[in-house]
Amino acid sequence: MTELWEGYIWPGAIIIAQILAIVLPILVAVAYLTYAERKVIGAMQLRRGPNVVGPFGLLQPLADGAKLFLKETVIPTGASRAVFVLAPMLTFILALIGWAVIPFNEGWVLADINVGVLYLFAVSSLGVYGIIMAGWGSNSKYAFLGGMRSSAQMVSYEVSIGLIIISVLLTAGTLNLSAIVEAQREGLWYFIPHFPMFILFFISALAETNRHPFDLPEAEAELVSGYNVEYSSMTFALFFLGEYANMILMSGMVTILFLGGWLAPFEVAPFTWVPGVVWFALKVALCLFVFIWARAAFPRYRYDQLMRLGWKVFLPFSGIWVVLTAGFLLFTDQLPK
Amino acid sequence: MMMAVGLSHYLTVAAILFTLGVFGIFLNRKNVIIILMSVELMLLAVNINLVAFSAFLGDLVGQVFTMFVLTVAAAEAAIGLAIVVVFFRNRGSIEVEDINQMKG
Amino acid sequence: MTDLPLLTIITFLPLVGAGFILFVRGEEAQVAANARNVALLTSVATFILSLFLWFGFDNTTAEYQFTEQQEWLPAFNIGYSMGIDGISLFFVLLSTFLTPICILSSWEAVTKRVKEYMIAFLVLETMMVGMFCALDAFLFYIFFEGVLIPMFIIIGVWGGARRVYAAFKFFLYTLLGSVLMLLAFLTMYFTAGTSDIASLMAYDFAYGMQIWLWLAIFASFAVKVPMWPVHTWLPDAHVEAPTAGSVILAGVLLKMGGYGFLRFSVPMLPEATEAFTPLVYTLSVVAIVYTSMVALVQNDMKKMIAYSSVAHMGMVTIGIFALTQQAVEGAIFQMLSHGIVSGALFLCVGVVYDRLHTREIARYGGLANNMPRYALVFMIFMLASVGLPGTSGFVGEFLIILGVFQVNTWVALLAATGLILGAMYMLWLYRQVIFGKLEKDDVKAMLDLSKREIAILAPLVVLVLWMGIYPASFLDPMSVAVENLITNYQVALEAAGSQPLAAR
Amino acid sequence: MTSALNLGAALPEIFLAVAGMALLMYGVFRKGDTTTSVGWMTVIAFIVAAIFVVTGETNQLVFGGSFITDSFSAFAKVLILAGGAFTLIMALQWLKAEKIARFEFCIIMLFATTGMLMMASANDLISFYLGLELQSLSAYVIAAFNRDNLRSTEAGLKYFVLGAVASGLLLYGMSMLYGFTGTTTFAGIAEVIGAGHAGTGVLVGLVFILAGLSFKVSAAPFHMWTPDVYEGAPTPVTAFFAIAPKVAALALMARVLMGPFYEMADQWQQVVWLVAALSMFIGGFAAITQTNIKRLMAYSSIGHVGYALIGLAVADEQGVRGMLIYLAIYLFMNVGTFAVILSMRFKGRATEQISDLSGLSKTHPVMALWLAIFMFSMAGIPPLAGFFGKLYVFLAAVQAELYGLAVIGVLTSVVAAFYYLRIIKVMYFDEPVEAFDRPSRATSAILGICGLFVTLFIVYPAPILAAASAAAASLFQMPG
Amino acid sequence: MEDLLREYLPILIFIGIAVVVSAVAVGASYIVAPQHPDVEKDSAYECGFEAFDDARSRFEVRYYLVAILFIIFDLEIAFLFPWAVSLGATGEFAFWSMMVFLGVLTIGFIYEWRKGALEWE
Repeated sequence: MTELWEGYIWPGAIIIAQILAIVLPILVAVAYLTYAERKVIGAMQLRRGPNVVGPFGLLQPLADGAKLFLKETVIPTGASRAVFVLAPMLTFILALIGWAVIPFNEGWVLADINVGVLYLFAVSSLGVYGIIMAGWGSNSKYAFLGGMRSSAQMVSYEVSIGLIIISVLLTAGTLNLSAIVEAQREGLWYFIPHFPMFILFFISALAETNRHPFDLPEAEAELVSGYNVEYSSMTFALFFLGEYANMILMSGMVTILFLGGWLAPFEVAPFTWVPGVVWFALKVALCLFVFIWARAAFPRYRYDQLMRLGWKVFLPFSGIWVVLTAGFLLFTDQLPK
Repeated sequence: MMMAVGLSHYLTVAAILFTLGVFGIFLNRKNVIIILMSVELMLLAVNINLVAFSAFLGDLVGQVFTMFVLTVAAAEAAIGLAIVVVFFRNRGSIEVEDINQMKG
Repeated sequence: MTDLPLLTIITFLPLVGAGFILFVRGEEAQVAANARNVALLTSVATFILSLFLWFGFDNTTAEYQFTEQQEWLPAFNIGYSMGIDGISLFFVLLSTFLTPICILSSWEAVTKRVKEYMIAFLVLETMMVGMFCALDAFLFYIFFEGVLIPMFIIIGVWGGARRVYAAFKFFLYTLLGSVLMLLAFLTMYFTAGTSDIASLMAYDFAYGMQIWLWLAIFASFAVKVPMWPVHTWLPDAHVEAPTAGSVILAGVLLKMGGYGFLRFSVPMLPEATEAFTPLVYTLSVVAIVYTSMVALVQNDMKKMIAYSSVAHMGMVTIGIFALTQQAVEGAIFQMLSHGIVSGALFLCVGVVYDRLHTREIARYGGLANNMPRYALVFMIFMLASVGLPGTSGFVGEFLIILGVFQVNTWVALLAATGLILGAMYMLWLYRQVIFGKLEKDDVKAMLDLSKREIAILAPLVVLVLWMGIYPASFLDPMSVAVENLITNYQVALEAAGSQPLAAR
Repeated sequence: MTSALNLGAALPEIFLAVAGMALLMYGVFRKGDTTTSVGWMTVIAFIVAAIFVVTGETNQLVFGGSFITDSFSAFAKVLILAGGAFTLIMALQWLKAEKIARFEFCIIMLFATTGMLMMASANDLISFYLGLELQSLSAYVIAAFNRDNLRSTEAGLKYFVLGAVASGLLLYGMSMLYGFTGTTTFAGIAEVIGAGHAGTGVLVGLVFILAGLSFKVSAAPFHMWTPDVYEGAPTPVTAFFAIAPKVAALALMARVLMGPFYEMADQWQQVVWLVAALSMFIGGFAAITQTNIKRLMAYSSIGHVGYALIGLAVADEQGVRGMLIYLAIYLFMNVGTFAVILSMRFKGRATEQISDLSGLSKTHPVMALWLAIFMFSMAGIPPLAGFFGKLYVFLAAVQAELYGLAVIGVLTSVVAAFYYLRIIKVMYFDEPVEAFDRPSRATSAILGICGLFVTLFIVYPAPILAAASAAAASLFQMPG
Repeated sequence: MEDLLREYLPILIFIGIAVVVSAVAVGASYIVAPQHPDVEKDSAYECGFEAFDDARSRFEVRYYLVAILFIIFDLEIAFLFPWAVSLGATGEFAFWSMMVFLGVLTIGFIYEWRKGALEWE
């Protein structure tokens, strides 16, 4: 009995508690990211943004959530019901489970697996399925076209993201995310030596999450919101949540890979007093700000420009960078052993 | 309580997958894409086999082999899809029973 | 002798001629004329060369003469080896003799694709001569099978109405038999370690193996001879082939079977030969009686002669397997005689066919009136075929029956009935065609033999009479070889008999 | 291990791969139609590779023992390269006439050939698989090369689907083999089996591998795809399929069976026996009713593979030698035959019906003569080369006392002779319909070369016999 | 084996929880919210028209092309991952091997580029 308790139930409970400790903040963060987005863009466009519900409109996300939750779930007649319903769930699930390997602070990680990068890469690759299922399952032309476009786009940028990560891996010599962060403690944060890759990665992250200026798939005017045009209520909410959770996840990746994760910018007194998790959150917030800023600042790309950028600029450039990095590190004997 | 997962389990799974793949090809009367997927299933079974053996033998060659199989499988899928597409353009269908131009 | 590789020259000279014709270009008529001339020239030259074989032949030995050795398939110890003995000498001569006659006989009969026709005949001649000269089993086989190609083309392209059927039947029947023989050769090659015919003859094969080998080889030669019941390709092939093709078929190709028995079955597999002799007797007797009767009811001239060939060859096989000096000599003689006579008969049919374009016996009649020379020539050949004393046919058949009589009376008797039946249908044929009233207008209009036809038939007549009146000039060269063959056969049998039965 | 990397031994393959890439770049950067120039350069590449093969060092093990060069591989490679070069030369004209000339064709042929060369040299399951797949994948593409033609794409699809299944079977067998022997190198497997540790797993692996390879050589009962693919694929591609891949796959089969599995010969011998017999049987009987000459050639090739497999069923040096000689002769007969088939076009339109050959002996006497010679040769009639091909395999079979197989072989060869004769009959006995267009000069030249080879092989067979003997011998002296 | 499972167990549980959360969200909304389906509401959106035909018809072949290109490059990356991590241990030989591999890939890439496979429109 004690064995059962000690061996299974207690550790299980701890794990579940840890997971909830990750999931709930993220959901809250997602909710307030939408709020922040509207506020920030409002400010940039000299508007006020949400300000009615609650003080400063702080309860607006909750109100939106409640509204979506209480609306009717419309499933189109011609749709493949199972696929249609599963698609948003899949998107949402994938956006969440990526967090399992993200280290928030030294040792603050749910599963410290040694192939963390690979795991993240795999999870983000799977994201395409949610979209393509939505496009296909809706059985509507707009949704279908949007789904196709979106998946082609994600897939294209997936490749450059992969190549960019390789450069980081070469320098860090490990696939473990915590170790990558630790590797940056010794030398420079990677956004300095790999500055071009940092930029490329960020732009690819925009494309990967279908964010502006690469939000072609859900261009409201042309494709009436793309693959999720047929969705309503909670199914729509899950897409929405998933997308924003993905944004945060991507920002987390940028932080870990290029911005030194939970590390303080300088290893000196005032900075080291601040706990690592705060540094991490700050860096993520910074990235998210840029995400939002990009939305307000740039016009939307044309689809052909988008694809060309991915295949003809990012891919060759990141490929060359990989070769240069590898060659440089090898011949200057700086490779991590 | 917890059953140890051994080599034979992996092999059994692989064998089942392989058989499913083979049957998927020969019993499937509908869609060529399903055949392509069945082929992938077969290759998956092979990969499971190889990796299981590799782990069991403590020999890395099996995993190297798996990498090659993966690569080739990707190329195969790419070429297969391309051929299916050109066939579809000519025939307007990819149903298995429509692949019937030549007989005798 | 000189160092000149005479046999090789004789064998491949026609091929050179064929190659020459191949490159003849120009107008069609011109090409045809050139092809004819070259072909005739080549074949006559070949014949003349082959006469040197006869002149230079040493009658007193059973050894192979004019032998040649050349490395060929080194890894397998299979050589290019040629040579002749008393048995094969006359077959070579027969081949070289009949070819120019065939070419001459097709001078006007063949008008389309003359070039190809002449090439086919010359290639055919190479194959035939080579086959009779080969002293290596594989070399033999190659020539033996190679004959099929030109013959198939000759029947198929220049043949009659059902030529396609006949050509296929001919080809496939013969091929089926010979592939089995190939396996037998291979087995013998590995058992004895050589494919040299002389060495194979000296090798003592185990009894059990002999049986199988004999059957496999028999399959090939029996089809070729042909023996009942695998003779059915022959009437078709003879009937559909052009005249010259029939002549070669009957004159030489059938002899390949008999020659094969003498070269392979008997000397190499004596015990099996002994064991299977009753079978051969039975089949031959059936052939003689049955096909003679079939011949009786034919109304197509060529078909009748074709069936008569089967019957005559039945006599030959009986003679070969009787294995006495007279019988074997008779068989060989009969083959030569039949080669000339049946060839001549087909030529005779060809003569009237060229004029009336039918071979139906009933369409003719009374030719003695307007074609007296033809009637005479035809009569000589007809009588030779029947076996009248003074013609070549008599000597062969007489010797065979004499020889067989010493071994098996009943077989001799039954074979003799074949002679009677043969006389019946041949005489009937002669009466129908030559005698009777000359009624039909188109038959009336037929002209007698032309000079060219006389030139073709005259040597045949001479030869038939020569062989009938003075057979010794043909029998002498072969007697030592035959004697040797029979002695070896007896010795082998005795050796086998003296072994304990368990060793078999 | 890395320091012992001797790339020189793999020079032909490396050269071809590099040449392929270079030509790809040339073709894609050069303006205008580059098919002809790329085609001829590919042919030159084949020739250069063949020179490398002939002059290169033999008895080398490279890439950690996974790649071997010996006389056996050299023999097979020269055949493969010759087959590739011949078919490519003939293809150029044909593609142009059919308006599907794209330079990629040559490149794909080149890569397929490279794959085959790898197969001939494979000495490890991985290199085996990679070579095979490089060949197969290229083959799927060129089968569907006429992409606007339904039959061509269907051929590609069928070939692909069934080929993929075969690869799957093969791989499954390989995985079993790896698991139960613990190694992928042929030498290692041979050691394990030789030590008597061959369990059921190894046997299962062997059966799967044999099945996969039988598919690749289109031996019955894995031949179902052959007629359809041969019929549908563009004719030069059919010619290519009928020759080079078979040589490569049979060479590979020989190496696998005579190498790692030699100790288990008594177990696989029966399987090969059966496959050979079935192939000869189907090749003989199923072809009789065909009216499309490409389909006929498909069945004919099945039959020929059956004969070549006799050599393997024998499981000794003689057998392998027989098989190699057979393949060498088969190559020339087939190239020649396809040279004629490729010339079958009326006023620029290609035709594939046997009946269209009617009276060819009058309209194109030379072409008809050669085709007749090829047909007689394929039927195995002496004195043509085809007879010697059969002679040597039967020789081996009889020596090994496989009388049953030999008898089946000769009997089916008579059946097969029937349909070869039928073609001759159509050409020579039937009346002409319409004259074909004049064949291109290159095709005529190839026709002549093959015809002369088939006719004159009898005169001086020693070089090929000697080469085949050396090749077979080298297969049986396992290098360390 | 045991350690490996222990390491990945949290991820498994995480996935389970994520599934539960999303399912509960959708399911609860479905139960709580009023459901009044009708034909017009449930028809696919097509700019105010009835749907002309099935949406799952042919589409631009380029999407396939992108998919195929993706497969190939993604695999390349799968090879690069282990290479990148272990380059320090494997050294120059591994470097040049990968350069050859990338070179071959680059040739293919250039070909695609020239052939216009990367153009859209």
